[in-house]
Amino acid sequence: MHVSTDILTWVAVVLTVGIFSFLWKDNPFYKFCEHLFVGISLGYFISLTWYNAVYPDLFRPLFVQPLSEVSLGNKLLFIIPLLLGLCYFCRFIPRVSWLVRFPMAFVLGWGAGVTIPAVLQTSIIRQMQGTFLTPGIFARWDVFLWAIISFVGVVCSVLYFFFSREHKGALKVASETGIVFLMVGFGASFGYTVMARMSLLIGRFQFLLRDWLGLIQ
Amino acid sequence: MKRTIPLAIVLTMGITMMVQFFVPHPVSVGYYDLTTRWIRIVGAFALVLGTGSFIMFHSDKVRRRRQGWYYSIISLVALVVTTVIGLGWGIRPGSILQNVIYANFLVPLNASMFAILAFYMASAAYRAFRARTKEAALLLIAAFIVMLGMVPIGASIWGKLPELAEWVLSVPNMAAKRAIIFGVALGGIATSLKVILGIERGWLGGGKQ
Amino acid sequence: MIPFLILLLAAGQTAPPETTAAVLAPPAPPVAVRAFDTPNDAGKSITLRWSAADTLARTWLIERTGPEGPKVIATSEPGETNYLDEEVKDRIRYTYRIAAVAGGDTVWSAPAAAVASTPQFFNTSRVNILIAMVIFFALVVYYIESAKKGKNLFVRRIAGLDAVEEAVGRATEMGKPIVYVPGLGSVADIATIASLNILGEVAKKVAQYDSALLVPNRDPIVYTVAREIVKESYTKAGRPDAFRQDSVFFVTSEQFAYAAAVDGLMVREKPATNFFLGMFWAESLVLAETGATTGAIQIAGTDSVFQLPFFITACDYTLIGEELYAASAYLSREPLLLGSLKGQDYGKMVILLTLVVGSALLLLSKVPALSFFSNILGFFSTR
Amino acid sequence: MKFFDALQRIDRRIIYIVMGLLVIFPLVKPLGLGVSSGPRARTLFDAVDSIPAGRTLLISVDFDPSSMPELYPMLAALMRHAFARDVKVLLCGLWVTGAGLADKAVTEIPPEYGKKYGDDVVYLGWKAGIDAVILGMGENIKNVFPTDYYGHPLDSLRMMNEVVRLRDIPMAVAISAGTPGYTDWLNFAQSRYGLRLGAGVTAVSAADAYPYLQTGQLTGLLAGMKGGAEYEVLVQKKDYSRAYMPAVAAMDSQSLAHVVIMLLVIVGNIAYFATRKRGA
Repeated sequence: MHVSTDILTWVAVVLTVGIFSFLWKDNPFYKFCEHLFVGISLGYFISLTWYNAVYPDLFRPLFVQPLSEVSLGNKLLFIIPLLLGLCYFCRFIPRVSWLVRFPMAFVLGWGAGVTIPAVLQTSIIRQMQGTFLTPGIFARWDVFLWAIISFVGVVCSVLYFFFSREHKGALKVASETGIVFLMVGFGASFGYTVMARMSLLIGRFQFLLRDWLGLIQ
Repeated sequence: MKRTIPLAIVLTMGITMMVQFFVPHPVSVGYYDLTTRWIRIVGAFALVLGTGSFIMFHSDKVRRRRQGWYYSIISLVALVVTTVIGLGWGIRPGSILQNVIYANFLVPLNASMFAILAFYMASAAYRAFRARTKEAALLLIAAFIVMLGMVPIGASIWGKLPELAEWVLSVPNMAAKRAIIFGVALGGIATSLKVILGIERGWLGGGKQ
Repeated sequence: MIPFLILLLAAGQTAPPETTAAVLAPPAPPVAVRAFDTPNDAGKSITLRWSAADTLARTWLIERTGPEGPKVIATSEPGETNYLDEEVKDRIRYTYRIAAVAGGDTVWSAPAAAVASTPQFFNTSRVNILIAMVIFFALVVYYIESAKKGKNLFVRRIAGLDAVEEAVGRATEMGKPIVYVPGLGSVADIATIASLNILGEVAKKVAQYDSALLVPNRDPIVYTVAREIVKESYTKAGRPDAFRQDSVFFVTSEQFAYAAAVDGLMVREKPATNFFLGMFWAESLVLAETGATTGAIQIAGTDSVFQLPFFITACDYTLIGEELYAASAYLSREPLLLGSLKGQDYGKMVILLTLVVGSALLLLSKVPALSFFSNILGFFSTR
Repeated sequence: MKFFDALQRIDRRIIYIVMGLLVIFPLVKPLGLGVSSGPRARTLFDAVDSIPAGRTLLISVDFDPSSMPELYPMLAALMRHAFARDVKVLLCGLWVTGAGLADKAVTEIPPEYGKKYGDDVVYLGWKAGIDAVILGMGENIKNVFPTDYYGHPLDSLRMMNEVVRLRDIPMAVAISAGTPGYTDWLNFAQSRYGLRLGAGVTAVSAADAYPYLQTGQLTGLLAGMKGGAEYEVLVQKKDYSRAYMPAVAAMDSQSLAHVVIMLLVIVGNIAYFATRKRGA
């Protein structure tokens, strides 16, 4: 066992222990880590946003690059997002705070327009294509059985989300079958996620035991 | 003016972006690239809203000496220091921001929060994972199968367990996920359509009509 | 005999014969060489297709003849029988030919018919999406219109929603606040929009009962909207003076820093009720477990399938997937929301019907006489 | 029946401590429960094993420190496998936050096999733009990365004389925690340049990768810590490495943790039903 002498490792250890201490109870040490986390994360985000979006996409072409590289027309095109972005500042000026709606409208409208066909393509049409029963299922008994079960599962689970009728009679049977599938699906997700999170916890312990305490290799 | 122009912007952007999807012509591709870049820029400015609110919230707490106000100082100092380091020395690999702030502050904080989840899973498993109903029992059984099938110990209990776990994941689980996706997708499309047509106006803040 | 054959073959080709050292038979040139404008694209692209005539060829050479004269543009492996030339200009005619290469032999095919590349105005491979879009839009608009005309639209009871009123009342009795987390998504996410609608209803009840409300936010725009909505709800409930500026606030954009802060908030404020409605990722259980330890009633809802199991286990009531969307219609009884919910419901029925009928026909395509039904699947492929 | 009441109200901190100790214990003292490797890991292993000595394996480090426990063991095991067979390793990355991890691997692993930087291993670093980077590497790696991560011009690195573009590389493995990641390598490198591609992914995203295995677009897949452990075992079995196997050690903890969670559920349920029956 040889304890690390690297100051940065110690910082990481202190922060790790600070967060874990919340499991015991809320305490000043955790509050310190929590507030530090909040501040650093926002600062990190601001830096990334500046260097990954604002500077290369707006500031550099608009103010830094000479006209020989970016034509006047193109420069003028950058004025639009600049103005829209500046509208966000109006939120802090009560008289013109409604100007905030302009950039929001732009972002929302764009998002909605892009979403509709994209979702239809990936989540509806392509998923439907994958759900159809095809003659290929006759190849083997197990393939056939699983395909039928999957198909029934999809149909019944969709019926569970049918809100326009009271679930009575046949619809009740179908939606109850649907719930069975949904619950098995959630159980599977749970089991799967337990595995992933455990891996992360183990990773933290490996850090503490190896990088800090030097207890393992 | 305060409502009509935003609604007009939403309508124009929504419709042009939908049309764009079906048109492979270079003009349409160029329009997509241009607007995507604008969105990135405008989206970046939105951080102003958050940062403004953040500074006001915490400085207000400090000024009025609210409970735990000294912690707010930590948040504010952390924000200023990180931003200065980030903007001043850049974000490239090897920079102070990446090598010190990211690797030794953000990563352990983040990973520890993530790892705490494992403990919460344990307590949730003990406290709330009850086979109260037959649905809950099903959830439990499926979770057990997958949890055991995923680790070596499962295979040593029963050789077929990994296979069974994979079956649960690929047959009933897949069916349930698909059903949810259909519903969620239709909901998303309907909402987007309502936003474009100006029927959904919650985002304007204040009054649905 | 063999050299003679080679000479004969080579004579038929336009390439210079390089057959002097050949001992083995030279490869046959590729056949059925076709060049055509790549469909459904932005132009500047020509697709080549050919078939191998024998198995001798080791590589293919591709030659393009344009205004600058002939030029070998690519070498490709023998298994490949198509090539995408993306170095052409639009509206200029090019001819192509392809050679089979083996040993020292290079044998050229006859040139393919001249072709020019153009951009297209409509992507025909996306017709299916357009059709689906039209059907679904029609359904949604139809039901919204009939809702506007005052038609009574039924929505089945959703377990958990009745608990909302009770939860708000409980907070008042206990004199404790309500924490409302509108998810971690952006304002473009439907779960967030649904959550903001529900927030409006909850805030109205909170204003009526005179309880306290805390809304921590992760997205700056969601924060702005949430603030307006809560303010509006207080006004609608006739208590505009009771709205506190700092009850809706922004925390940070970082996922786990946000979770850490909300955890702290719940432990310190000991809320009577927690709402977790909207988009959630891995932090769902961090929030729900911490909330549970403080003894709050918890109502959760999300459309994120990976987080639902955690909410289902750790919370008292959970809105599953679409139930979250339905909830905002159910609570507000707003005709517009109800109408659109109907539209979605019948959209799902269209999908189910298509799946059942389509599957039946596809299975029938096993019968040789009905094999044309197998084309159905092709209709659902998109690019 | 007081026992069950007490059991029902057990302090959650006791659960946390039990859980924590049981996860730590096997890390310090491995139980040796054994890891058997599945077909997906073996496919990848065989593919890497068939790269001729002297050729190059490309590894794309597309993850950041937060998924390090799951993915870093894969990177280490792959590099050990390559070096043991005298295959050269070229590293690059699509994640800016992954640079430190690749750097760590390049400093720590090659010396174990007496391999030298520049001759047997090169780390190109990170460049902005995803498709542009991959497509550019397809044409000429030097155009995208004029220098490596450490600032050496590529011409000065002997290994880079033989590796000019993606076509000179027989196989690549993308270790990715999300997007950008192996899907970008599939879309831009695999389909265009016919690059043979294997992938390493986090456990949560493994299911998304299965379809690509079925279609043969991916040659082998390592999923999560278990995938890393399977690969470590394969590498050790052929005697390519005797290094500490972090993922294998972690699998003991993982097994134990899963068992603990299940026991907690069972005990919790017994207590619940015992107290309920009495109440009814």
